[in-house]
Amino acid sequence: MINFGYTAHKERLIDYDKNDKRVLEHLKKHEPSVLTCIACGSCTATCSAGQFVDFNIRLVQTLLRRGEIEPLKQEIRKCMLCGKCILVCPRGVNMRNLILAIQTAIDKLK
Amino acid sequence: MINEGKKRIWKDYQKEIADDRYFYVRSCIRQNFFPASEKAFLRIMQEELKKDVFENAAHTTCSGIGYHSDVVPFDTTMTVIARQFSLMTESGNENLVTSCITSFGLYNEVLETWKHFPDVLKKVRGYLKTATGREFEIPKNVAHASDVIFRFRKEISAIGVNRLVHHETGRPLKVVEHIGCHYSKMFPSKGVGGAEYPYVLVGMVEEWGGEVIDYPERRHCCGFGFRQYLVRANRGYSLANSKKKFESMKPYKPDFILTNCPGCPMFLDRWQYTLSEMEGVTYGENGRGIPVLTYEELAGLILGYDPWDLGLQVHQVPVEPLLDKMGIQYDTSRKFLGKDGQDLGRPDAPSVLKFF
Amino acid sequence: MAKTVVIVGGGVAGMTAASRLADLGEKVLLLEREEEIGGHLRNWDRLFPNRRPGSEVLHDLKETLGNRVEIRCNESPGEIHSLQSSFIVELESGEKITCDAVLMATGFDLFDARRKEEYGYGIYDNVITSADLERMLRSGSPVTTSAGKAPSRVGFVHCVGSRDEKAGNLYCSKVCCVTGVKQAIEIKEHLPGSEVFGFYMDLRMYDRHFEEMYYEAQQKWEINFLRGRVSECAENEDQSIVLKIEDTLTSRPLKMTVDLLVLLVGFVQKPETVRIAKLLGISIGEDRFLECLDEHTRFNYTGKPGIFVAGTSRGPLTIANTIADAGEAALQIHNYLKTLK
Amino acid sequence: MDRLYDMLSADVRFKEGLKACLHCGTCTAICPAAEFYNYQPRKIVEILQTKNEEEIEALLKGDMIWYCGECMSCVTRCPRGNAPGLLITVLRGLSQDLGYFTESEKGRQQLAIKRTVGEWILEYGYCMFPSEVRPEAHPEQGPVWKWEVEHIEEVMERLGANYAKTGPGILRKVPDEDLQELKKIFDVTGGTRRFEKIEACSRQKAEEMGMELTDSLDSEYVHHIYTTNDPKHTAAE
Repeated sequence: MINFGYTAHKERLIDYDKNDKRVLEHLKKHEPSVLTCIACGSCTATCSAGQFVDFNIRLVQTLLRRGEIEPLKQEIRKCMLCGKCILVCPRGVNMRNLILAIQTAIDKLK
Repeated sequence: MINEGKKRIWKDYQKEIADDRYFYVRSCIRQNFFPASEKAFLRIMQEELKKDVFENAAHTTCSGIGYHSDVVPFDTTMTVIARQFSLMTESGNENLVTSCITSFGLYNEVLETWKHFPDVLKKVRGYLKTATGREFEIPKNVAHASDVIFRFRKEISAIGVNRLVHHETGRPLKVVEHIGCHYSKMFPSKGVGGAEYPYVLVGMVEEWGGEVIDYPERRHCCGFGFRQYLVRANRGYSLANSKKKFESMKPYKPDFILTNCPGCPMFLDRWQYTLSEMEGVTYGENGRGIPVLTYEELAGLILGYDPWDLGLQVHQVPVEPLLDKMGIQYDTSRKFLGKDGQDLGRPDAPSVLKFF
Repeated sequence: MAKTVVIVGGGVAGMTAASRLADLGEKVLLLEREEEIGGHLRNWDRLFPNRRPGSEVLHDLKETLGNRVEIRCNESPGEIHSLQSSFIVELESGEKITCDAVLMATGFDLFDARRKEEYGYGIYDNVITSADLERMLRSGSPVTTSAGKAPSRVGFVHCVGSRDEKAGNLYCSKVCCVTGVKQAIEIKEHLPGSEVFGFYMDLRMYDRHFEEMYYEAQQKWEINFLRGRVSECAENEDQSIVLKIEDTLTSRPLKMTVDLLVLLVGFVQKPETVRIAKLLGISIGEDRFLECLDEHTRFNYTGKPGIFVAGTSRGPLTIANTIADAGEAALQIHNYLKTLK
Repeated sequence: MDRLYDMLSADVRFKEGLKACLHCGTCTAICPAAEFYNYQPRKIVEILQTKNEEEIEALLKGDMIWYCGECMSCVTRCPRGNAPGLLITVLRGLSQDLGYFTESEKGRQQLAIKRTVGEWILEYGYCMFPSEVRPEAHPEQGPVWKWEVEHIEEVMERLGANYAKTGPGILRKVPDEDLQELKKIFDVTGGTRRFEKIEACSRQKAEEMGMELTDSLDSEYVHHIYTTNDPKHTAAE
């Protein structure tokens, strides 16, 4: 094999067909409010953890829905579970419970 | 796929292509990597079609690769292009035909800029005058060399001796066409067939008996990306884009890839070799690659030119499987000989990609 | 032959205005190009937001109209000549009708989706428009792919031909968002096992019950909305459609395969309306819709005495808005006619 | 100092390329660079639209503007007539003219391009020449290219070129008087000035980084910028 000094870059795109939607399916049953997010960003705006670290709690929703499980695992770790997001959500999404349920689902579906 | 729908779009994008008396400007990449294609273009135009094609020794690069890798400013590139126009004007010509797609795109971009910003044109006239004392006229017609071959595809077919069909089974050969991004993505009306379903190569393939395959990543760039190939650290980008195309076209089992851009055939050819050495993958039949042709090489094969006169020996992905399907005779022992039959040795065989 | 008012177009606006004018005792001639009155409503299965059958509304409109006005189908004006304070409408059949006022209720055309070449309508078998889907739903036959199979994944592309300078239409067509949500729900009603996606830039759920329907679509029907304009479609070997968007909420490109892709086509002005407008010397906006004298207070006036406008020939409107607009136009025409007496 | 936004706006390509973005993502959706770099053309337009000087300066000094491949696929699709690819050309130009390009890893690569393609244009009248595409620097060109270069005159003769000779034809020697005209165009139009700027800024940067930079392509600094590729640019393995 020849050393070319580089390799083909990895794709950054979301290949939806190949992604794992099992966690989402689990969540639809255990925290059905997951369905109603409109990506308004109210949660991110008020997020306690987001003030200190690079954390966008709105993205947790989005990654979950796209089946992007690896980045999702990284993101949920950053949540402080303070629950402020629940107070501001205009669509009644229980983000705090959602994050706990995601962790449970990931552990269960491993 | 509903072919009628494409035909309707093709009808909307008819462009004027001059009939004769072309001022020809060459391509840097093609002269380096596919020199015989330019040779074939002139042979087809002058000997077969009896057209006047003028070339001037004084013309240079349009500086396009320098411009698109951003080391050459726009003013400089516009003035270099103005100088090419000046040589055209000086030789009494008004129909410009470019061998290069980057050039073709740039000539169009520059002409559009001048149309919208007459002050810029005035400035460039001043630059050229100061630098060289030259003046110029704007060409009446700008075409890419593939437009010209497209225009005469029926004439070529009429005098051709080979067809794009399997010589034993009569099956139309399956062709993947790849259009250079700068052909019509910026100005859809400047390309035959527009930007989404360009017809320039499809028209040739259909006329010459083949069948075009429309695969999902057809419109995607080959990945040249100028600076993305020119600097080694970035080449993974270039490679990844071609790889994406190969993986998308592979299930359709194309007999070959047809291109109209200088860089694309080189990359689509070389990256197949690179991927074979790097990842052990090949995209053609039985450990071979998918042959990649320029439109002049293809026209030359249709006209019965010797494959080694067309420069098919300098492809890293061997084209012999295609020649065999078309029933074209070739002399393997002469593949790597010099002009007068001198022995030049032969290239090393790649370790994965089947070569000999 | 003398008539008080000639209404050009027998769709929702034309039918409504004709009824109201008849209520007010005016003598009306209603011209309809097609063989039947009803306009686009004839082709629509169910209506947003409550998903009642369109035929009910059409029936209501027709019943209100009764036979109080003269209706000519398969007929449209060739020439219209302005006199001192009246008009001569020359029909294509050659007949000449004198009237005191003309109401332009010419409606709209759906955007020709073939013009968004990158979506492949008319090229890829499984790319259809919202109107095609409506026809499928109206026929009562199951929703299928071109191969006759039930689609397991369906996508809806918002803003096709709207909010698009390349298509020559910078404006929003207003009703496609809600139509898309309605149709997405209908797909789920027909095919509960399917996955349904909407690709949008903004969901403009501006009217009463619209936002609630969007909520229902998400919560009850589990319809997925992805924020990103579809950039390109291509056909796979099995004739499914692979589409590319930017998932703008993650800022990453996204690729997805769907079995059926529905293009939510917007409103465009009819070329015929532009021709008549030029004939009458009434102004046309940059968006080619008819201009009115004042968008807030005098929206049925064209600026040319005796020539009025109602409905979607002056811009995208819902059915309910069209009916309100046409009613107002009838009243304004009635008031105008009084000034002539 | 002039505002950066005004300097960008002075370029006709900027006027052509920046209308009003509605963040629909049609550009990023099909952008080859967005797929293989941590990059979105939409972000470029978003930043420019803010006219925020600090953000524009960060853009000019950062890696982001160097990811684009200038394929212009974005131009075909934008529903608002923006041309992110064209804006990139203006940003890259200004980044070099202000000497900001050496602040980023990808920007520093401009020296390698100037010293190859840039200089070949003036030396040969072509953007490249076979003797410069050295097989050892371009293993991806494969054994056939290596064979070609080893027998360049014979192979070019076989293929019908007029290799390095006078008169018209393929890879002919471009006459000296024409090369001089090309050089004068570069002098008059700012091409030479850009080359000099790239050299001067790179020398300064090399000194800062404690690397050797001579006129040779084999200098430590050139080698460094030609081969360094931080994993932050791309998706994780």
